[in-house]
Amino acid sequence: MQETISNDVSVLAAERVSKSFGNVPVLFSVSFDICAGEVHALIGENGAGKSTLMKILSGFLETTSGAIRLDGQEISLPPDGQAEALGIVLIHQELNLAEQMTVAENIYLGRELTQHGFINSSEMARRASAMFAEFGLDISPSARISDLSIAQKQMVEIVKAISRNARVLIMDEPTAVLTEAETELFFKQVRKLKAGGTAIVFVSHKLHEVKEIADRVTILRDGQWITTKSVEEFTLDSMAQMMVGRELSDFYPPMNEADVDAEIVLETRNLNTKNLKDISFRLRKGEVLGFAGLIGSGRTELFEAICSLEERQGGAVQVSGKQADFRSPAEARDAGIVYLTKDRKAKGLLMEQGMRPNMTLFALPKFTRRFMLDRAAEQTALERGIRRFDIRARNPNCRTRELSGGNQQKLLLAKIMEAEPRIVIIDEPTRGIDVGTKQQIYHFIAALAAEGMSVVVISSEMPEIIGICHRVLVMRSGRITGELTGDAINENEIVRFAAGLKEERAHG
Amino acid sequence: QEKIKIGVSYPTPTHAWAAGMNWHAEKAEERLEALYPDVDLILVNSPDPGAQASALEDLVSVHQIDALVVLPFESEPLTDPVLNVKKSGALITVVDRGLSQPGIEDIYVAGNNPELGRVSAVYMKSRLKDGDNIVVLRGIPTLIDNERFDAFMAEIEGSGINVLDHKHANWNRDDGFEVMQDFLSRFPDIDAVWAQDDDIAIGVVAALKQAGRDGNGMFVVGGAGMKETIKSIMDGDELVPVDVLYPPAMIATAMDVTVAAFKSNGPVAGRYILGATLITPENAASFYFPDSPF
Amino acid sequence: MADIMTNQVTGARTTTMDFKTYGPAVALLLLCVIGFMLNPAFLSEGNITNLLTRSAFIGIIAVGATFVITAGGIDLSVGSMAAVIAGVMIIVMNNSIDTFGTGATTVLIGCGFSILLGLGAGWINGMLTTKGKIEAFIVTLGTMGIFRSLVTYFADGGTLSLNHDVRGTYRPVYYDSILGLPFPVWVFIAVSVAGWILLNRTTFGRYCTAIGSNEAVAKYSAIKVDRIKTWTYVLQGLCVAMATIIYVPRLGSASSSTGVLWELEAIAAVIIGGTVLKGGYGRIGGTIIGALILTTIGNILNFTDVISNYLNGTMQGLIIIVAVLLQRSDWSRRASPKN
Amino acid sequence: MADIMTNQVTGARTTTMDFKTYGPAVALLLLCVIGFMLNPAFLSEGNITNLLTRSAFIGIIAVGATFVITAGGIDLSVGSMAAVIAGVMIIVMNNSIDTFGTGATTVLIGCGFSILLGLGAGWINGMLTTKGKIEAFIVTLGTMGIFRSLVTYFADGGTLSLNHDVRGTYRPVYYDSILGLPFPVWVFIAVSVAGWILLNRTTFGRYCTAIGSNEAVAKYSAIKVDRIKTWTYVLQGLCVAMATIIYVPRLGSASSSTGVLWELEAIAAVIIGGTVLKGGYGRIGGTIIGALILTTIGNILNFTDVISNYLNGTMQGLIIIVAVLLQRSDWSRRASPKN
Ligand SMILES: Nc1ncnc2c1ncn2[C@@H]1O[C@H](COP(=O)(O)OP(=O)(O)OP(=O)(O)O)[C@@H](O)[C@H]1O
Ligand SMILES: Nc1ncnc2c1ncn2[C@@H]1O[C@H](COP(=O)(O)OP(=O)(O)OP(=O)(O)O)[C@@H](O)[C@H]1O
Ligand SMILES: [Mg+2]
Ligand SMILES: [Mg+2]
Repeated sequence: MQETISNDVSVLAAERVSKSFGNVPVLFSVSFDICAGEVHALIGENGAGKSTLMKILSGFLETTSGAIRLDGQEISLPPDGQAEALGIVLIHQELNLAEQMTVAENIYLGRELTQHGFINSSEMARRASAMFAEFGLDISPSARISDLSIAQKQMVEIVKAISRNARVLIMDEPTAVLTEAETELFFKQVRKLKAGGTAIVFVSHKLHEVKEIADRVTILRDGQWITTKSVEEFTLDSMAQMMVGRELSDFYPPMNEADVDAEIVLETRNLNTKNLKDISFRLRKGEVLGFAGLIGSGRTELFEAICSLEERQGGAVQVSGKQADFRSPAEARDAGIVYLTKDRKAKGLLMEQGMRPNMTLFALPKFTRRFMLDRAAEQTALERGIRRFDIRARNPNCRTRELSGGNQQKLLLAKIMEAEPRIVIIDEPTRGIDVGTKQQIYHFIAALAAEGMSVVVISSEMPEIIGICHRVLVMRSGRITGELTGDAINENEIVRFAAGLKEERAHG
Repeated sequence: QEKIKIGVSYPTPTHAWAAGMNWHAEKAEERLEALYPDVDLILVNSPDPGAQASALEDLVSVHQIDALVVLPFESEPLTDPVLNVKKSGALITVVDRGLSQPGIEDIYVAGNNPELGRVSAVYMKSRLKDGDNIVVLRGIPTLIDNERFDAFMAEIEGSGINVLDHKHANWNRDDGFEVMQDFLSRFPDIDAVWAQDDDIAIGVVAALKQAGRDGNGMFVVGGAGMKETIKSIMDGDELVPVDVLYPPAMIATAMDVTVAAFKSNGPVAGRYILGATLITPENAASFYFPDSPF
Repeated sequence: MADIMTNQVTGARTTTMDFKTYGPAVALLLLCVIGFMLNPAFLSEGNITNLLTRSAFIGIIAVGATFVITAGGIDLSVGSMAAVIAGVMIIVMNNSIDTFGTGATTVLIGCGFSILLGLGAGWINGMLTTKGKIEAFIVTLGTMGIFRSLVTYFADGGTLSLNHDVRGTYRPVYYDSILGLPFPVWVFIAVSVAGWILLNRTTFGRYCTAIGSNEAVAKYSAIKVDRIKTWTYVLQGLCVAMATIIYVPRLGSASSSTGVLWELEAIAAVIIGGTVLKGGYGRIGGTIIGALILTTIGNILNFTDVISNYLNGTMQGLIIIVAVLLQRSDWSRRASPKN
Repeated sequence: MADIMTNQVTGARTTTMDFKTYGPAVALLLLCVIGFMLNPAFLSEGNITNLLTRSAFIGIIAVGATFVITAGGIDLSVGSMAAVIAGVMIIVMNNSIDTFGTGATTVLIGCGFSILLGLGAGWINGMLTTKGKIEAFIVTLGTMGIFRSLVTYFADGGTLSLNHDVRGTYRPVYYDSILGLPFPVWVFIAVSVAGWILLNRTTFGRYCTAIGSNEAVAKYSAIKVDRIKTWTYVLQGLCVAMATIIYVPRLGSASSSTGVLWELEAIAAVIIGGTVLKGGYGRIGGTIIGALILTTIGNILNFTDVISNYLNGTMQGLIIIVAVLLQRSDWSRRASPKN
């Protein structure tokens, strides 16, 4: 059945690998191999076991049974990233950077360049600079990680991994937080590596990316190997279908017409912050408003400023016609406006806590009765959230860190929705979420809007923006540069506004 | 006109006895400066031996003192720093704790630690008989504590009085209370307590009263001469019938003598050892200073 | 299948948690056995009562410290705070006698002052930490010095003593028993129960844990981080005030040596009890056992003369380390990565 | 576009960093001005020399503490460690006299022992923390008690004194000057420079920062986390040993009160200097200024009798808090999320 494995060319291979966490099996006799000079994509639903398999292949996890072969030789990989010495590098699904250290320090962490026993900082900075330049990125090697946006951090991770000149480069959802422009830059490098003979594993939920970059595709479902085929043998639909195990029709929900006369629920006038200049826009009741833009265009900052998560430097915000100068995120929440962060690990969830405390944390005042926490109500909320967002945890008592990335994202979404907001701002709503669940979330958003809730979608996935938004605002360099409505929303226009090739006075 | 500058250095008061000393030092400063306008007394206190060594350096380098009155935190570590002060030409008066090297000080004023232990033991022997049991609560582990304790044990030796155990109560009321509580739980038969210090004694008395074991001729001997203790001796308290003097006012004596070295026409250099008097209801009144914090 | 799995996992989880939970209790039990073997009087009713009463001070303070530490802070000033509160209480009561006599009114005024001072001192620590954005370690190291020197100043370096008659009125608060348990023990129990409920059953406790686990997540979860953190210090102040209220009638005095090192004892009790110093996980029950362990060590050392007096500190240090080693299990591995 | 953004970020950063960097220096300068105004003799050569020499002890220890703290640990045992090392050194030297006389050999043997003991004590702290997986706070609180009681035991509760003749040989190490600077100051300078290089220019320093910043990331970068952490404690032990080597000839003795509270002073120096207590950011230069600030405060308070002696602690506390307030900038906000 494993006809695709041909041991003579594969660099790294897993043979009948099984893995259990405690008594919970998550991989069942999976085989997988990577050849030099190819991109092998691994896809599957959230919790299918992709990240687990990637960690096994790079030595971060041990197998329960089965073998790992490097160049055909059975090997037991050393733990904690020491497999790097064997030429195997993993980009983790979650960021792994030391926040207080600089970009260059992070890139060279663990293998600093030295000269006479001393660290050669200038050389490392120079090389890092050169790599960023080659990438077409503008990130200063001396910038501190904590000052970067999450997309920039992801690019640092990528550059860090690529700089290690690995034979096998395993990338777990590297593009989840990237915009298409960055993804393109990234793919350029991937093709270059591929041409140089590097074996590359690519995990992504963005199937069009898989279609674009991969040579072979393996599909996992519920920890089981489903198939491995050349990418030509798949269409986007067939990939999705095989992953989810059912047909995916109506990927995007039918869009009900936006009511242009609906009341304005949120309005900003000449809002300024450190990086934003004169932002004015309006959000109507029942509207799904998209925000597009490149890395660092300021979309996140805008809404964090509105919700008092970031400092504001003037300008006015009105919610339902009333002045709304929230002094704390709690005030914003109580006024019915909530913001869902895209940085789930650092800002979204308490990784060491269970699902229940996370689920109710944002709306906790709702769960008190006579000054006590109402644990029964919390439990109900958890069960509701699990049902509503299809959160799949094999063990409901597990800590959040043990959930798969996509399921964490769903938990985050459920957490925010517990506050029953009137206006919800979702930053990268489907970051790391599989196509099946994506579809559910899109329908969910549409349903919210139909019920009269207003939704702001900040997304770097163009199809998503185009598929579910009534109206799209494009940001660039801290300003709104364009507005697109209805049928005028298309990829071309968005890109032109985002890249600065076109600009109009936004009137929101 | 050039003033006569006298530095006075002693440990930061952390217990009542030292506070009493501080009070007497401040009173003496007031009195002497009023009496002699050309005398400037500079009082500094330090929380540990290192800090006191530093303070001595500062007295020389900044204040350029003509004389030093010093109650050393500990003898050994301060011997050299005091020697350095002496080398600057200042007159040296050492109080209470002698330096480890003889001949540095011009004047020495001190209480008598071994004598305190001995006098306490003599009193114990006068009240107890062969086979009676006592417990001992000691101070902070230091030379002073050792001197008092060793002299006490030497005097008790051969009397037939059993010292059941001795623990450090650190010249502290709380520790005295807790150690005594534990002694009381541990030993069903205790006839008397040597608490060595009036602060410890207060804790011991509280523990005895709590356990209801303050009768049957039980008594506690403290030491130093705290005003409350002396008051209760005057009032005829059975539980704390006597006290052994170790006067905090010795610092004032030392300051007087030091000033006298500049002002008097008689010779003042020499050793002034104050006795470890047994304070009893009869003589208590003459050791009672109601205004002192101690 | 998933069902069975889940149960199995829950089982596994429970065992590790249990060891964690019972670790300190096992250590305490062991200590008691040792104590009994050294001297059977260790388990006498009188000694057990003494032990519990003594633990009350540190225990009550440590309950407050559990909140501060769970929320990722630290308070080094509690010992000095207790001293200065005790000092001011005594001064206030002594000065109230002329107006209010030596009865309960005066004592109540003293207690009221104590509570106010505790809240105020805690509030200052909290505001300096949150609004002043200074690290808690430095803030409370500073206030520790300040409080300590203030009580020395008030006492003129010596001892502040409560008027004899007021002490008579106040005395029962330390020395009297209700249903066989001394009053301080009841207060300890009450504070512990209240602390447990507050930490485990209210939003405040949940927020403390969240802030200690990840301040940014807490902020994005609409938690008023600064306010909650300040409250933990205020709560700590309140606990110190309560401990002081039952401390003062014991000897009726306060001096600059009152409460020295209580901060380290309180923090040690909290950590021995299983609370994580970096925050994010707190256990009131553990804290209480931790406080009992510390007092028991001291008590046992007074019960034997096998060990040189000078080596008491060595025994204490060893026992603390071993007690924590006993319950280390794989927790620290789990807790060590900061994210 | 991205260009503008990045530059803005970098620009903003530099200003904050500068304030951060110069904050402690500004505080020190202010203190010196105050000292001079109180008494011009403050700036006399004699006083400056005294001040620098005194800072050397705490300064050298604090350089070690900078590594421990940068790597996310803490060491509360340094003061007691200094005491016990001093004690053993003295015992060893006194016992060597019979064989080696009172000359330099004996002193060198003493110093060698000091270094060995420092390394050993540090190694124990490190192993208990990393292999024993006990929180550093508890480990070093335990060893603090152990070391302190050991020195009391060795000294039989009293003071251990160095033989008079050996002291004569050893004395210059504290009291002599080279090129106008006392020997301890030279040692301080050497340790500081070595520490600066180690922290900022070697992989060891880089790894300390990485571990303190995020242990999981460090581990995944194939850094031997436990080993590096252990080394920070060993380094701390070495620094304590060196401080002790220049401390012993000063007073020629050791007792149970040697080095009391040095741990808090060292940690305070480190944090006043701008190192982050939670780890991940360390500054040797700042630490040195922090040590100077602390000594200067004590020095200034010895210079004036305007303030009641009892209030010294209050002044110290206030000055420490204000010094840190001066440099708080927005750093703590940035550093606080543990991410
Ligand atoms: N450390 C762990 N302990 C226990 N269970 C774990 C652990 N890590 C992962 N799991 C479980 O293993 C299963 C597979 O997780 P994995 O992260 O491999 O999924 P994934 O395919 O990467 O999903 P996603 O697309 O959401 O990232 C999940 O059910 C997850 O809860
Ligand atoms: N706290 C901060 N300090 C300094 N600069 C910041 C801070 N937060 C954000 N920035 C910078 O401000 C710019 C705007 O970032 P923002 O996250 O709002 O953009 P975005 O449109 O959401 O894009 P992205 O997809 O990168 O998140 C970025 O360049 C970012 O580096
Ligand atoms: Mg994954
Ligand atoms: Mg952003």
